[in-house]
Amino acid sequence: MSARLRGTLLPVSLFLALALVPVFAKLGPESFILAIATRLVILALAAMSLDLLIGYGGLVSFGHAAFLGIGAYAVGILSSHGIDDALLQLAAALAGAALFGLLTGLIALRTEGVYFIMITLAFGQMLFFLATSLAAYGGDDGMTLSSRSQILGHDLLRSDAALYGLSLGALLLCYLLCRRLTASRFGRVLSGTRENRTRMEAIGFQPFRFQLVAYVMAGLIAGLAGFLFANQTGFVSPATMSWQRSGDLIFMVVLGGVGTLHGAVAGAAAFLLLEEVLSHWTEHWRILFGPLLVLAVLFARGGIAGLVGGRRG
Amino acid sequence: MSAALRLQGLCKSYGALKVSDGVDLAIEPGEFRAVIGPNGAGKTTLVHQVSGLARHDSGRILLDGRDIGALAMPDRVRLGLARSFQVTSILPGFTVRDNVALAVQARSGSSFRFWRDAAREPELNEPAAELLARFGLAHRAELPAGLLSYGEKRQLELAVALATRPRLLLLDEPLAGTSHAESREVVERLQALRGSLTILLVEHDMEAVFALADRVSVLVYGRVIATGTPDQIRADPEVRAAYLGEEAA
Amino acid sequence: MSLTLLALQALNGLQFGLILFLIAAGLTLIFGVMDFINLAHGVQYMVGAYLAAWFTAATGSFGLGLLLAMPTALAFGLLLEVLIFRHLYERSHLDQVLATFGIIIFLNEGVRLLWGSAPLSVPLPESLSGSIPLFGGISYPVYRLAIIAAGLGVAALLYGLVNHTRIGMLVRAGASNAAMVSALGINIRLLFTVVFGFGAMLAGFAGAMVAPILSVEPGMGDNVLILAFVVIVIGGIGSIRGAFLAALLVGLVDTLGRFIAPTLLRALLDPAAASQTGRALAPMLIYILMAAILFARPSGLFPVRR
Amino acid sequence: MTTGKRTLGLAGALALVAGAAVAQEKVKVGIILTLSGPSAVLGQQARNGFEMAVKDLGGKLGGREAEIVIVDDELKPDVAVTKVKGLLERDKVDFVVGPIFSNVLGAIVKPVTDSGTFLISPNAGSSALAGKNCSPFYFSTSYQNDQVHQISGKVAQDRGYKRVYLLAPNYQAGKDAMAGFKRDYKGEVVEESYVPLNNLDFQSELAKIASLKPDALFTFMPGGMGVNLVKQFKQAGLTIPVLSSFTVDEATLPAQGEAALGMWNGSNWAPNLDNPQNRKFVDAYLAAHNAVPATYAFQAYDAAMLIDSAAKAVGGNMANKDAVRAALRKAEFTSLRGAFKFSANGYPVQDFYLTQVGKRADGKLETQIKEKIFSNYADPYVKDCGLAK
Repeated sequence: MSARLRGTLLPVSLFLALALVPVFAKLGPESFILAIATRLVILALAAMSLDLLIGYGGLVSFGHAAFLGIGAYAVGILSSHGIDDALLQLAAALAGAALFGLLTGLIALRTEGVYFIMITLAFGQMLFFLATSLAAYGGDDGMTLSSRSQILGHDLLRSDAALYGLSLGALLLCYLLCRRLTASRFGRVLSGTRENRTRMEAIGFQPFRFQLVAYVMAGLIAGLAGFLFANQTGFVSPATMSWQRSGDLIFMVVLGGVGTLHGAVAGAAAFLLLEEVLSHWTEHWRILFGPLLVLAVLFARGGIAGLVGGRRG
Repeated sequence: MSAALRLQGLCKSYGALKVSDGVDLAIEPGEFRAVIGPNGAGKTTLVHQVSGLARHDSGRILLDGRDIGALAMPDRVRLGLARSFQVTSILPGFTVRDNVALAVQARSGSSFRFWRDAAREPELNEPAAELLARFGLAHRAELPAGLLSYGEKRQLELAVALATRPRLLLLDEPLAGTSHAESREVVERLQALRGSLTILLVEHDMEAVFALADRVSVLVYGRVIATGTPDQIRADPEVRAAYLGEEAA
Repeated sequence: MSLTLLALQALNGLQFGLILFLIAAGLTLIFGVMDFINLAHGVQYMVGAYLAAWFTAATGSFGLGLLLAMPTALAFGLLLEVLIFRHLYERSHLDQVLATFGIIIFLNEGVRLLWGSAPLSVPLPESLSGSIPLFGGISYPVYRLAIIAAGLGVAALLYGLVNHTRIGMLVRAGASNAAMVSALGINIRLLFTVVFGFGAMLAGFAGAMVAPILSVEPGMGDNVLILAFVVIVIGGIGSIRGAFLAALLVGLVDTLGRFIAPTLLRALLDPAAASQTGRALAPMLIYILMAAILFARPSGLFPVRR
Repeated sequence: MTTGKRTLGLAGALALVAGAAVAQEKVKVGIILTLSGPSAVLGQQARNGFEMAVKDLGGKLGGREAEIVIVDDELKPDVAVTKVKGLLERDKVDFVVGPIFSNVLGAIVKPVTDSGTFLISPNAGSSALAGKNCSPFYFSTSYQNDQVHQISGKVAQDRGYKRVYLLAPNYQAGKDAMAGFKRDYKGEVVEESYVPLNNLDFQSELAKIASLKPDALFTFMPGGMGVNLVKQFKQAGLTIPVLSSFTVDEATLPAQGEAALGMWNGSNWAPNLDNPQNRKFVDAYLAAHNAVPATYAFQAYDAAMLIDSAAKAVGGNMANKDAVRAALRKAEFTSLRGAFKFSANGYPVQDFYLTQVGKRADGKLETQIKEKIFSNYADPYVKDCGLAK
């Protein structure tokens, strides 16, 4: 099989499998299967946006869940004020994510490497503690949404299948967008900076601007994921943006294979399904889960995408 | 006539060590100038300061009469300055073509384009292909640059520097570490460039320096002690004492 | 009252900072010398606490428990190094993060299987329990003073080791340029193992020291790990001196900030709003501190590697 | 136990084909508790309590075979939502019992009650669910949170404490605790001190307490935080009375040790509550787990008994939701706390006690009832609840 074919095999089969989920869900406990699959797709979306940063920009953000939280809180806060319209909520989610990304990016991108990791963690934690202090919106306990977002006044998302469809559509759209983005002029500057920043400066690029735009874009996608996340759980709380969640997202990216985009989807799927299956099997599932991660690192270089083949050239 | 590059009283020190101690230098447009000097004379630091990778403490750097001392490296590059590095600096994961195409991109149009596949843009690929052909790398175009031989990497670095269409090219020991055959090839390329742009070459290889340079400046302990044609420099007793003498001994 | 209270809180901050330093010292060396991100450093702290609890229960003496916990924590650290970490030094930071995260998950669950979910109790040694009067009619627990003394002692010891011994010289050289050290023909593997074991033991020591005052429970290392990372990043990775100052800074800012922030805000806002804002602000303080320091000095206070 | 029970695909399809009759064969209960992380011990107590009840009932609920599916909410609200959907959709449970923490409760209450399944909380009891957000599908075998804190406030008031220092973690339940305390306490609050959630070191607050010299300390410090606070409180040499809720209980006493002796606690139950069923329960729990049960265990035990009584009343016909609800409302079972009935909002009307940490004959620590503070106390939020009596 040619490398190119192998490279497209994984993403195509991944998306095909995800597209078939609603069909199979009809055979079993439909809404439960859809709930798991929707959660998977949404976290995959967030992880993929993080891969844009890690895999292409070399920017390991340890505060990415903050964007997820912003998207979720946009839904929660607006809905608690009686604004249920999906478009308004989405607009608020994206605007909030963009603003937060711009402000924190301007500061965080002054640093590099592990210092970047930690400063993004710091911003994530600040937002986390801010959310816990929002007494009007449930503080630590968070708040339950009265209903899912309305689309043009219709409760279209009430059906689990519709929400899943919307989430999967968003994932596919963002995936294709990111594919284009990474191959574009912009994407090449971004990857070039990851490989050799000095070289890029020496041919006249100012990496900071490109990294900032990428950081904001990844934030926007994660904000979108947050919007969907709130609709899926019907609940918004600071836990959405805990540092553990940011960590989970990094692990999904690494597990799936850094710098492949679809790897993040595979990583999210592996991470969540493993957790689901193992935790169903034994209460002490973590005793197995931990070593599995270690083994994955030691023996599966390049993550799942690397195993299946077709690493980026 | 204004110089293409003029350095006035350039000073820089690392702690107590003065690496540039009032360097004055003027290079005419189209001139091929070499800077030689013993190890630790501050040659590479000089290139760093001119290119903007390192900041000078005092003095002025004038590119075509304009003071660029306060500008960051990318801004100086935009004004027509390009450089190579002593330790090869390329993008190892990118193909050879993309290394050059990216440099072409830096000079042609906006890079804030998010949609079109850059690998299929003729306006990037064609100039890149032309440069690769000039540097004998056409057959390597699809290879990841990290897999090139050492000499090829040095050629690639020259191609990348030229792809930004500079008016002033700074070369930091382009022959360092090359084999005899490789170094001859590089010298040939440089020979071909003579006159088409202003070049500042820092180099240890005397044979190459004297073959290529219009004029040679000698840097010792951060100071320019002599400037002249290769013949004048060869004959300068001070230079011989301070520098060539040691080398010959 | 306010001044004595302030002094007491400073003492608390100092004690908290010193505990953080014990953990951060190993972390910054491991990171600095080996360029290895060890998330599992926090569980070494937990393991130290559990070992101290276990040995104390078995021997009936905290002193003996501490004495036995030290070499066991060292041995455990070395075991992990040989079995797993050694295979990760050459790998990317992300691989290291994932693998060491796996170890955290495993060990947290492991201690839960062995000792149960309920927190364990370690009784204070009789000689160190109780408080002694300090100044202004306020007393301070003896054991806390013992922690401060132990922390300062270890800091002095480390300072001597790093600055005045051959191995310390190698460690410093390794932190600024690892390739050079191995080029000198030093057995870098052995150096790594020594540094690793030592770091693990320090973290274990910190865990054992806090066992009598804090609850010994699964996952106790996770939040501490984050704080330790904050410390080494503020201090500059690889710098013991930086870790020491940053640990004290974080300890003091966190403790005093919680105490002073509402009081200061009360001057600006009405009491209810001040207390509300103060509460929201207090847990953010160290993160604000870190962001501000990194903004001004992107490589921390004492950058080692250039 | 059937943790790993999977009734995916085929069974689900069968149930659809065969209609309700097949699904009624067993009584299915989904249990969602925090079983991992630092707070797992609370969930384990509840699980043990529930399992003991089912064992005492011969593995049956209401005479039907009991099928129990236990899941771990990991103390993450969004994880809990997915897990609870699994219980509802995949396992098609008739009852959900859980959770321990109120933030998890807030996340799962809507999916469970919206699906027409009964949710029985064995611990968490938020005021919103007692008042305007009450649901005909929600019952609690515990209490409304405020009530427990109110005990301490009442005691402080009755004992004539002039100055009290309040200490709680900085989150919603902590703020509720302080509000609950202040409901009956009219003296001076010298300081309302909030510490970050999962705070480890209380030295700073203890120093403040020492300098302010209040008459008493009221605190709400659940789990590991309570362990730290109690140990450090004693080490600091403080001797003022400590009134508390969820700070000294049988789940944390083993770790707190003698430092907790004499501390006060508000509760609806204690291991030494003197009635035959409770004596039997405590002895059996001790025998099985070598630990003294805490309220989590007792309330889960009662939850199982409640389900048993309802299942019995409807003859196992779980499909008739109204009948099940009516049966649950009646609460015709012998509670470990003695008399038991529900208020209109699904919360118990019960007695509350002041308890104190003391030593048992076997040397273990437990909370012991000292005084009854409230009799047949229904929480006041019921007036905001639209459900008819």
